[in-house]
Amino acid sequence: MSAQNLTLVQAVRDGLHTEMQNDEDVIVLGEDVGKNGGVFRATEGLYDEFGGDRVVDTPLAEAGIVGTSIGMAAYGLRPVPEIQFMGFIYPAFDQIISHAARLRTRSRGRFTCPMVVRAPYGGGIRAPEHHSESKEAFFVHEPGLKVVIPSTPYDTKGLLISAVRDPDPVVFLEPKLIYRAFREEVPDEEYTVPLGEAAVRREGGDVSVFTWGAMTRVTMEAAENLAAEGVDCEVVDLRTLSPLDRDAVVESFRKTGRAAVVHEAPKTGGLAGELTAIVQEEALLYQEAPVERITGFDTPYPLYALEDYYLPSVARIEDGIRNVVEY
Amino acid sequence: MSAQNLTLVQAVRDGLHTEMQNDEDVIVLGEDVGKNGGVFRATEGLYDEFGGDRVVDTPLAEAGIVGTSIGMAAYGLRPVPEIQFMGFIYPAFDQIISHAARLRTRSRGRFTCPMVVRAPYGGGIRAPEHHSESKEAFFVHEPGLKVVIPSTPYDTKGLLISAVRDPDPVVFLEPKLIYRAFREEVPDEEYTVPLGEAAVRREGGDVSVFTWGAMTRVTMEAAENLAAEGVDCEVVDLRTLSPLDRDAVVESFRKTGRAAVVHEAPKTGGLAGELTAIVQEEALLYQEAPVERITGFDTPYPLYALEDYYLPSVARIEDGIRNVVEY
Amino acid sequence: MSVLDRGPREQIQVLDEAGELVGDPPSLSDDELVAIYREMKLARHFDARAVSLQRQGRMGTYPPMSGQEAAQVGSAFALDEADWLFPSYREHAATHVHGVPLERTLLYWMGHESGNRMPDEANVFTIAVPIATQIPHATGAAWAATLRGDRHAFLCYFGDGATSEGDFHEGLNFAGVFDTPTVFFCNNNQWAISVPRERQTASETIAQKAEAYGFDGVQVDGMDPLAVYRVTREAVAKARDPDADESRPTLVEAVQYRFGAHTTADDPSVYRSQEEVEEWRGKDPIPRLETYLRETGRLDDERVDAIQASIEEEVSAAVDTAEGERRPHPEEMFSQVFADLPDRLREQLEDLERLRDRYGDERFLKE
Amino acid sequence: MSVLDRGPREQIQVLDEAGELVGDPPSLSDDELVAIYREMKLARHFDARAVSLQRQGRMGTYPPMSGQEAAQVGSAFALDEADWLFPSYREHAATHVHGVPLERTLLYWMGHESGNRMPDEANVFTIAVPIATQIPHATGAAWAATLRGDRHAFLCYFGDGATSEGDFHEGLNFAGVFDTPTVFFCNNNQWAISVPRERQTASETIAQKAEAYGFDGVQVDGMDPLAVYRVTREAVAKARDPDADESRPTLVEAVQYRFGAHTTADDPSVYRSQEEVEEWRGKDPIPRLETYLRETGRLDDERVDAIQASIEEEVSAAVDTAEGERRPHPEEMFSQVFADLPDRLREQLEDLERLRDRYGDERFLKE
Ligand SMILES: Cc1ncc(C[n+]2csc(CCOP(=O)(O)OP(=O)(O)O)c2C)c(N)n1
Ligand SMILES: Cc1ncc(C[n+]2csc(CCOP(=O)(O)OP(=O)(O)O)c2C)c(N)n1
Ligand SMILES: [Mg+2]
Ligand SMILES: [Mg+2]
Repeated sequence: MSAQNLTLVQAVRDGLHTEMQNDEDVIVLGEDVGKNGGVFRATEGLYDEFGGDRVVDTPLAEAGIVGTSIGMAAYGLRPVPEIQFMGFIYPAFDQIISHAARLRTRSRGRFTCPMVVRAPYGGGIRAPEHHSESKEAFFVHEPGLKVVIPSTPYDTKGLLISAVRDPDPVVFLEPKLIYRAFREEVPDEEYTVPLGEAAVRREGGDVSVFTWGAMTRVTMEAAENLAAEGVDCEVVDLRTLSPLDRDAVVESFRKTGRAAVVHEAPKTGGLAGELTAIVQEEALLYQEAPVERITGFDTPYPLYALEDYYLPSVARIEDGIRNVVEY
Repeated sequence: MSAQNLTLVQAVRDGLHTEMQNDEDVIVLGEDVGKNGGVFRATEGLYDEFGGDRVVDTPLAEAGIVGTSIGMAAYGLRPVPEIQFMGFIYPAFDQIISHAARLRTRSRGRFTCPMVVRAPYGGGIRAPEHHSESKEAFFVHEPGLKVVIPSTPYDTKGLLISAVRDPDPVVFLEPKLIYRAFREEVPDEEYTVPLGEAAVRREGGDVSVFTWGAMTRVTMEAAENLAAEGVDCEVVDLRTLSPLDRDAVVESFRKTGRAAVVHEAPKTGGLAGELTAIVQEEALLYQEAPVERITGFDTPYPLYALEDYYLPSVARIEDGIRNVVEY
Repeated sequence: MSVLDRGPREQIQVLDEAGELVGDPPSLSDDELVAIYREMKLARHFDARAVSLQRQGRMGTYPPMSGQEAAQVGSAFALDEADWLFPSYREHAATHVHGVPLERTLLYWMGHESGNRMPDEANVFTIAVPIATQIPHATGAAWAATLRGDRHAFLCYFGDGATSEGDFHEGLNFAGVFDTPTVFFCNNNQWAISVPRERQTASETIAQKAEAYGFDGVQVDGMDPLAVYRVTREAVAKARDPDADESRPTLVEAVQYRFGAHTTADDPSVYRSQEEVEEWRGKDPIPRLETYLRETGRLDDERVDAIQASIEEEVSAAVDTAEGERRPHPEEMFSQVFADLPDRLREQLEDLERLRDRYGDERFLKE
Repeated sequence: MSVLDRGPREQIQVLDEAGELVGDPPSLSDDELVAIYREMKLARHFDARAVSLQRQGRMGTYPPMSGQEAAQVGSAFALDEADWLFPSYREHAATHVHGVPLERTLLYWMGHESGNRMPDEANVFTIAVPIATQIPHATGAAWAATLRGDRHAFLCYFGDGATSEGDFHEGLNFAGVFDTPTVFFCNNNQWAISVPRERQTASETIAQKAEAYGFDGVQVDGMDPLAVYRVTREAVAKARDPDADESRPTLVEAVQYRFGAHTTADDPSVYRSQEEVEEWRGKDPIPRLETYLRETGRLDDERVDAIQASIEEEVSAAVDTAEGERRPHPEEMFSQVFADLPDRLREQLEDLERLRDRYGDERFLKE
């Protein structure tokens, strides 16, 4: 097996490339995905290789992009629409929530929606307003959607291929903060990482820390710092947020009896609440401390001069985990 | 003080009427709210009394309705747009989430958005698809919005008047299942019920049941049935979902040590998770059983032949509460 | 000259209100003409039965279509079997022409999940209630067909109110840019619930909105089945196989009137006058075509009676079939959410089944 | 005849590319003409400084505007002080003309919350980055003004790409229906990032999209400041005080070109040719107006130099002011979410303050 050292965004491109080669029903479309190769270069070279019919620069209209993708998917193609930033997904919200998510149910299986809506999400890149959203909870609350957030190049390719092959609509959110943060060996061949399975990034016995996407690295850094203090964290990267890998969450929590959740999204109504509900539903008798929610604040994401305060930082994560351990 | 025996939908109308008389900046707009008086008659007679400039039938375009309302609010009016059913609010989602919720922050207070987006929500009325949504969690997760759901005629008028006078945008969701289910004395005069305060509908020592909107009545019925079995429920109607009355939740839970949450929305990502997180953050040491989530299923809301199975019914609520008490 | 070359402010007519020929009739055989007549009569009768089922509490809210039969039947007739039809919630007659049995339509409005399962052999998309949202779907499916090399036309229906939604704009703009074989068919019935056409948009016609998307817009008398057929047929042909200088999509505005209420939950007397209704009743498409067919010797009393009898029988049979359907099993709520049932859904279903067993089904059902 | 009566496919020009008068000049005093010239020069210089600040890491992503000065300055000059301006993210010159100091614009792109606080005395709406979303806001504010009896015009900017969004459609349709005093000003700079105008929509012009909304659409040479001024001035006058047969709103399409990158994060050489850029550079609005003003004796070398010097000074001062601003206090994240700080936000802020105290600010800041 040959492999390349790829960044996360290159792994996105590689995953798309692999599936476009495998299956000519796979169509990539969106704003600037064609000639320009995407504003983050996630579709670089695809236009030259597969042509303008399969790598399509669309008009600037998110509902139109997702809405026509739904029609394509119903007809039998496998569209992979890109929304340029997650902050611009809301104009397409109705099409995603009311249509993509419900087409199979509504038509009793006559029409289906094998579509992957890709969008870079999250903060920390000194971008203008609305370029730093992380509202994965919106999509997790909607039945009929799957929600995936990778945190490594290897997983990115494997999860993306799984998502493209999945018979149902997937919202695939890419942590743009770490698009180019590091490289990893990514096989040239096709391979899949199954949807719905979490990965334990660090084993530990004192406290379970659940996280995903760009927060995984920050959390790992905090975990290493805490190890030096004698606190042994288990870091669980959820990878798929819907369906959630409840077994992995519960298993880890049963072992440690303590948990923290780290996410960028605002605290109230964020997925830390869902995870808390799960662990106490399944393992209340093991619980030794409240689940600590280490999250974005309940404020709009600030302009970038303040974003370092907004995002859970290593210091904030350490402090939160200490609270759990010392409870 | 004179009073009238009003249904909940009449109380909506009465609240709007009161504020339109009080403040000529209050404008009601939406699909069919004018001549027709609204598809549920929530704006009946207002067009005749206040004229077509203040009670406006708009084109069929939710983003346009909310988007122009934001412009009106920024200019100094107090628009009260109606979305005909909550299931049709998603085309306006971007305007609500990205603009109404952020105008004050974005402009550093130069422009504000004193607007009330009204929408009937929830199931149980044998309506076609998309007429039975309850996705309050979407709006609770967005900083900058307030979210209100009344459950009685008296509260409806008082909360609506508070919402209209509030300097910030409020999503006001009306439980259409109980629009005409019962009547209550509602003062003719203006009065307010403050936003952000829960109401204890039934005191009890064994278990706290948190709910809101149309589920309040079903929950009360279950509570009475359980009382006969010797289970003493405390039923807390949250009334405002954002900001949540955390003190009331925690206080009740400290007393009972057990809790259930009843809501119509799908379980995963619903507000029961948030409430669970709150009680265990604040009162883990009091907790004697997992918080039971008695909710809609993680499926699209079905066509009406199946809706009775979808909605938390008295039997399901009783069963859930028994689980908590017998844990 | 193609009728699509007319200006969007010129209304195309073949039969006038008295059923006299005033334009070029489309080429249709006698049988086809009678079949159009029969479908319109069927629609009218079905509609009356459905409204009465709702009144009797045997069906939920229902959106009637009487007055709109010519637009629905004339346009759907213009499709070949392999073409696709994207309905709104009111196209009961159009979907029937294109292969959807009446009992499915009834079941849908009776709240049965199975009512929205279109038969495999009918190229009819599933109904979605949110207004205008099917428009980008039709554009996307049509686009997919051209990418696949399939040569079908996609006929997409929506109302006058729907033209105000962003999805209308985005769907038509994409169609223009990607030159998709879509016929956008606006059933302009003058009202969007209580909002009249003039308050929906300030443009003089809806057809002229095509100007914004760089393709043809045409206005047709939507209560003239032959004019509707002709216009749609040309638009469909152009969608499949345009001349070099033509673009595939077309916006058709069919001017018509809904005689009845918006839905059975609506009382139109609150917002419109009886005179207005009467005026439009004078344009009723059914007597119009009947007169023409009688005068040209294609119909007589006997055939009309036979048609009426067969229609009543067909509708009754559909009502019986629909009412004979049992309440769906709660499992149907769960079974089609994903291709495979995820664990959490399986558990939720099991929980529900356990409760139904323990407490009895009746504790879960109202009424 | 009003220039607004021209067909939407006819482009209005006053100065040709050589700066020769080819149309009726608007009535502007010498001082006003020179002021327009100065604002365009200022914009060009500001733009270059901003791009270089970004390159030096002293500012975040920035959207340059060079090439678009005539459209921005000419149109904003057509407003009275009491009129309102709704910018997109690229209207640095237009907002400056209408009263926003340069340092605010710099601070905004430096990521400071305070950069989006428009001065109280400037009737300029806050910038929102999501495309086209300001259009319904402008319609709504204009509508509110007429309800209040205020007679202001509302000038709303957006790009060619923005016309594809549903919000464009809904905002213009509402304006037509409610006859709001809004001037919709499309800065058609030929590109939406990498998507060319022809792939954005199949309509021949953007101006003709007004046809869909029942009001005037007009196309103007957007690199001709005098033509832009004239057209906007007439549209503004009509918005405030239309004749009986006129409707208030207007869609103006200003045809122009962005000389530089979409933003400092963009590399336009990937999607467009240098020849194309050169061709449009030939239409550069600044030499065009300068030639005219010199030839008509309103400008000479000395005044040009003096203007240049004063511009450089003004921009430098703005840069100094902006860079002198301290990193905002984290409290600013919380203080404007609601009129009153709710408990949970107060607690979150207190938590953050506690952590900053305990661990030191530097542990929260990257770089
Ligand atoms: C997005 C959305 N908003 C509102 C509604 C509620 N609604 C149902 S039908 C209707 C009017 C539709 O008018 P039109 O498009 O003219 O079609 P018609 O009913 O006249 O056939 C409205 C407002 C809806 N179904 N979807
Ligand atoms: C809703 C939304 N989608 C996508 C973007 C990302 N984006 C920023 S600018 C731009 C292109 C805008 O083109 P145009 O409207 O022509 O304006 P211009 O930048 O040329 O001035 C895009 C796609 C956005 N800001 N908002
Ligand atoms: Mg209609
Ligand atoms: Mg542009």
